[in-house]
Amino acid sequence: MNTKYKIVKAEHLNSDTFMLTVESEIISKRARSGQIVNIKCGDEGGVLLRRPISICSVDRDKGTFDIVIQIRGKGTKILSKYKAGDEIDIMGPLGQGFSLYPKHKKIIAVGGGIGIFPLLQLLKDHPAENKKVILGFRNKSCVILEEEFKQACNKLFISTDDGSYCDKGLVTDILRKELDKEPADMLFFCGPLAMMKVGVEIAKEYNIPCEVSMEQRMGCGIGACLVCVCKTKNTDDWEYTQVCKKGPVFSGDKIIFD
Amino acid sequence: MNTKYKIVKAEHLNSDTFMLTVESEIISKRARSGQIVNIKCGDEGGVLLRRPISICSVDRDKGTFDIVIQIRGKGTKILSKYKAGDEIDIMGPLGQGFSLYPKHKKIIAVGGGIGIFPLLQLLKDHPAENKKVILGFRNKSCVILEEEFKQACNKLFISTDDGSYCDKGLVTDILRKELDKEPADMLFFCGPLAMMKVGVEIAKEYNIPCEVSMEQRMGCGIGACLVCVCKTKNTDDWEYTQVCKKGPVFSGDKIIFD
Amino acid sequence: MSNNIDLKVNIAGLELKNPVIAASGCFGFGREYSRYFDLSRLGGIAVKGLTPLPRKGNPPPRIAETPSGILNSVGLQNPGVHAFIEKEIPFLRGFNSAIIANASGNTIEEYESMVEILSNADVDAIELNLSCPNVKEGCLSFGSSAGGVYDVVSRVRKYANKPLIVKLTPNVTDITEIAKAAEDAGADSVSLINTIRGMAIDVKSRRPVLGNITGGLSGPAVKPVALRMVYEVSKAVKIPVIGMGGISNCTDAIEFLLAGASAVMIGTAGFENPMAWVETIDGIEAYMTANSIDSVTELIGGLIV
Amino acid sequence: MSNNIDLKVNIAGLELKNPVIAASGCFGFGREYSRYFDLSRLGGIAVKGLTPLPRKGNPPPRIAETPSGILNSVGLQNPGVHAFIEKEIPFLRGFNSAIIANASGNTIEEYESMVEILSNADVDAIELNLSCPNVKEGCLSFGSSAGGVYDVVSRVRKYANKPLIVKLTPNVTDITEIAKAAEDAGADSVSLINTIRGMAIDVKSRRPVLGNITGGLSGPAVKPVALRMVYEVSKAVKIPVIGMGGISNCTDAIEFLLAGASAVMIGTAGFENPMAWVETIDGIEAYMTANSIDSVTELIGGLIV
Ligand SMILES: Cc1cc2nc3c(=O)[nH]c(=O)nc-3n(C[C@H](O)[C@H](O)[C@H](O)COP(=O)(O)OP(=O)(O)OC[C@H]3O[C@@H](n4cnc5c(N)ncnc54)[C@H](O)[C@@H]3O)c2cc1C
Ligand SMILES: Cc1cc2nc3c(=O)[nH]c(=O)nc-3n(C[C@H](O)[C@H](O)[C@H](O)COP(=O)(O)OP(=O)(O)OC[C@H]3O[C@@H](n4cnc5c(N)ncnc54)[C@H](O)[C@@H]3O)c2cc1C
Ligand SMILES: Cc1cc2nc3c(=O)[nH]c(=O)nc-3n(C[C@H](O)[C@H](O)[C@H](O)COP(=O)(O)O)c2cc1C
Ligand SMILES: Cc1cc2nc3c(=O)[nH]c(=O)nc-3n(C[C@H](O)[C@H](O)[C@H](O)COP(=O)(O)O)c2cc1C
Ligand code: FES
Ligand code: FES
Repeated sequence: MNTKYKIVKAEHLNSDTFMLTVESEIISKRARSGQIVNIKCGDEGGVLLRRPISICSVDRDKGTFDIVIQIRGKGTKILSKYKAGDEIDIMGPLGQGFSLYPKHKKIIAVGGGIGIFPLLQLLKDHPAENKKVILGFRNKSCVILEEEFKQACNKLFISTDDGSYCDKGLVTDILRKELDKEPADMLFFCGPLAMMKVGVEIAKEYNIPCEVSMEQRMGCGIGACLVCVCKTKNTDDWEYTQVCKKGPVFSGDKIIFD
Repeated sequence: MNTKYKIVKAEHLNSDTFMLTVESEIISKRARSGQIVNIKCGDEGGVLLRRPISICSVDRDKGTFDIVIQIRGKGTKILSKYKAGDEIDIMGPLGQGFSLYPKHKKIIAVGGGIGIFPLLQLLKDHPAENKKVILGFRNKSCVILEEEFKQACNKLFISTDDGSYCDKGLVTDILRKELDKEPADMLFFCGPLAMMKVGVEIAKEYNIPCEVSMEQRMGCGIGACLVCVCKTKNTDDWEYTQVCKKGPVFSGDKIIFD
Repeated sequence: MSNNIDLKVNIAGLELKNPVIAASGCFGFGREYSRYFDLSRLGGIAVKGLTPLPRKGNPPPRIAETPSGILNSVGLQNPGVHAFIEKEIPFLRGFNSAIIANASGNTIEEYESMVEILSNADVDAIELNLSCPNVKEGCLSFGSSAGGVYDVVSRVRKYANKPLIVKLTPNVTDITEIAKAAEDAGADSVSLINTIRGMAIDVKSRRPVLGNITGGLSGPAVKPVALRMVYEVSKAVKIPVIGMGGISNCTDAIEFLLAGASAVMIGTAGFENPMAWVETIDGIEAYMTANSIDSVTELIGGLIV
Repeated sequence: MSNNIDLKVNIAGLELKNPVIAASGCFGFGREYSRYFDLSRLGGIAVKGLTPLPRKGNPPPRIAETPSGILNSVGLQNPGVHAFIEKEIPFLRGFNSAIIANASGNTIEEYESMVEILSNADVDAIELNLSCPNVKEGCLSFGSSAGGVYDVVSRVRKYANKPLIVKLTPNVTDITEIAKAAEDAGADSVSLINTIRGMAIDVKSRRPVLGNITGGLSGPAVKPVALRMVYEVSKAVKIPVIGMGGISNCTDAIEFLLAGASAVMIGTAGFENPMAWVETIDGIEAYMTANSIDSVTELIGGLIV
């Protein structure tokens, strides 16, 4: 199976975040929002594992998709050196994406940090009439993709940890305020575990279904090695479930945050 | 200590051999013919060790030196990707070079394969009046640096294993013929072990001093780890001697070829 | 490629169409990789480690990357041997590739029962895992002494009606002693190495990276150690040896065959390259063609020393 | 950097100005690296392994590169302890860095005599090498059993008038047992790990790459194994532990300190980067500054589990 694709654009969004646009008829056709791709970094310094990255945006006509990557360690550092024209080795799309139910007329997507990326295509694809999105960033210089999100939703809220841009404070506080103003049919969360945990609690409180996108270090990326698990409920017990295959998107009430 | 230098030229000489011209005031000033440099390849695929490469030619005015590298395995493959303008990490010059005695009026240098490279600067630097060089290549397509060698000596002999260019046969046979015609004061050998062994025997037979340049896999490249040894004679016994520090050039009668 | 090239190997009566087997724990029950290539290409498939009852496994994170290697601490998460027999064997039998059931237990009795159950199931061989470093009971504690291995293997032997492969741990002073104990107790083959116990620390949080603190090292980093052990064990025992540990490509696989392995398993390499198994098989065939070797068995133990 | 930062560590009475030591066998007697940096920067220098008489060592090739690691089979080539005392100590004393004499022998008597000789020589500590995998007699055969280690260490103990560090092999089932035997027998400190036995094969020639067939694996590849062993041993013994195995930079070094090492040694990394030792020292200092840590001793064993 071919896993080699061409990068048609490589662009830095800020000092430590960059976007790659990759040409792939097959991935862009199949990709559902919330799904991931698993990228080979090259084996500089003996880096073996692929890195899981969310599909941020898809252009199904052009047959391309965008991923946005924040430099964290060795692997993402290597990926940041890719240039337009380079070949990149990508497995995907993998895993389960967000649920797009027509009955959900009003949705709110909440994202923080690198968790904002998969929400862009979610907003583009979701059939809801009213789409709000709440994005949290560390500070002003971290704010990216603002225009793209604005275009993809009805209302965009931004908060920064230090208040250096827009609101100061937690995305979940903004969510609460919005829900107090106007109910929603579905909530989506993607970001730090602590944020998603509070998010799921709020959803429960307001009795709204929700989905969360989980993160976990991965091995195979396709469900075969059982290293990428998170704790989930089953009928009368709990189990460890593969984030790569059964997730990364899970129903909020499935996850055991402990 | 700084070990980073700039590549000013990178050129392919044939399908698997390339030349790098490196800018370094300090190395080009200090380098003696026969000495080596130890080059970091980068750690793609977990390649740790530097690779020892002979100094092929030095331009002391410009402050640059040339190395010629044949692609053999992982390390040399990585090195082959370097381009002009890139930075390269080089330790050197290291080891002992060839002896340049004014009393040696007539010299013959014999090289085979990658062993021809250090002979170029030897011929340029040697004060002898009469310099002959005998180079062996696998076949016609392997013949490189012919013009450069021609300029640096009085007489150039080339042989190929298959006779596809110039003479067919062994460089040591040509050496024997030349010595039968005209004596020499000093012989230099660099190439496959088998060739150098025969070379040293011939030198003994004709009672001419000689030097050989040895090869061995290296660790530190500076004499500290004792991995790069070859067998040498000492007063009434033998010992293992570091090729990187006490060599690569040794007096022919010091080496035990067994 | 040429039809004259014979890739078949025989492991104590178990005939494999080629010497390349998917290593246990890295290949699930084959389903996921069946989208990437035809599983019938493989000599065999060693399935995820099975236990009598389902096991939850260890808390995440379960993987850490290390230079040219990975640490894992999965801890034998599996649906239990009965679910395997019901749901996975029928799927795997859809392919023409040997099924090797990898079996673990907490006690000798559990090992006995596993071998009995699997002897009555439609699998081609049983690989007794006496070497998982990620579980507290059983396994490694039996596997790290010659006496322990002898006890377990001699006790389960009578229940086994198919080739019994004993998987050895490298975390021992002298692996040849352990291999000999397995042979003496009636093992038909030994497979090695399982992972080497290791650890990773995150200096930012000052915590271990793995939820289980320690894990098992695999991947190219361990290859030199695995190769040495396969070489030593092949000389020490008469039963066939299955080699693994860091094999990523055909060159690596051929090194293990030359060192004395009758077949090889590949695990970690598949994470980076899902075609690693197939490319290794093709590569061995190409090497044989280039070197005029008719049967892969000529390579086994062919090291010139 | 700030003067408030204290890098000093104490290994059983041996005070080191910082916890970074050059590992034995990778640093010769310091001469070669003295052209690259001021040897006084180092906490200590463990010199090339010494024996009573000069040793020729093993036939070449003595090194093979493996993924993120190297195999070596030098086999203790050295000029003998007397030549070391005469020619090398005066040179090394020109620097302000602890001298650690690494000592081996073929028999217990040779170990005794080495310790006696070195106790009368101007060195700061003795590192008893019970772990060289590349020699036929002595060393590893003593070092791979708790009984063997106990015997040698208790016999040499009475001759040692300076800190006695026992260097352990990782090629054992349970390194904590070996460490405890060393402690019980009177060792002042243990250092670990020496190399892991391994092998490399050249598929073109179908021969082992090393002249000695097998060798010892070192470098980043072994780091996870070394770190795990240092963690386990630090918990098992009360004497200070010196950690090594694959340390290439300050992050690696800090991991070993957190795991419980009181000091670290660096060997293989210097081959790629002759400034590895100095950069590691500077990096530890920078990490301490960034994390407001005044004394490096606060890091030792600071892992949060
Ligand atoms: C489902 C999923 C979707 C993701 N989507 C994106 C995305 O769209 N954009 C993006 O920039 N990043 C995304 N990530 C995170 C990304 O995979 C990690 O940042 C990356 O693997 C780190 O690799 P590294 O080599 O740079 O870091 P490493 O050197 O491996 O580690 C650096 C730090 O990153 C953290 N880390 C390492 N691996 C993972 C991992 N698999 N998951 C989470 N944290 C990790 C560790 O805590 C470590 O401290 C996603 C992760 C998952 C699991
Ligand atoms: C003193 C000296 C001077 C040298 N000068 C030159 C030169 O000017 N130009 C040039 O192209 N090459 C030169 N070499 C050889 C060069 O160092 C090796 O070809 C190179 O190290 C191979 O690295 P690799 O990663 O490509 O191969 P690897 O993947 O490491 O191995 C490929 C093959 O190369 C051989 N090899 C590996 N390391 C060495 C080594 N250190 N010495 C010899 N053979 C080795 C092995 O037999 C192996 O089969 C010199 C070597 C020495 C010791
Ligand atoms: C994620 C993971 C899970 C594993 N699970 C098992 C297992 O269940 N049973 C077993 O015998 N070995 C297991 N192993 C060990 C492998 O089968 C193999 O022995 C080891 O990884 C070395 O081979 P490799 O380097 O090719 O991966 C596992 C290895 C990994 C990486
Ligand atoms: C070339 C070489 C020679 C070595 N010689 C010795 C030695 O003489 N005595 C000893 O105790 N250890 C010796 N060692 C082991 C190292 O001191 C160290 O324990 C091991 O290499 C792990 O550390 P590293 O990964 O930082 O190299 C040697 C290692 C190498 C690579
Ligand atoms: S990464 Fe292998 S199962 Fe998810
Ligand atoms: S390479 Fe270390 S002594 Fe020569």
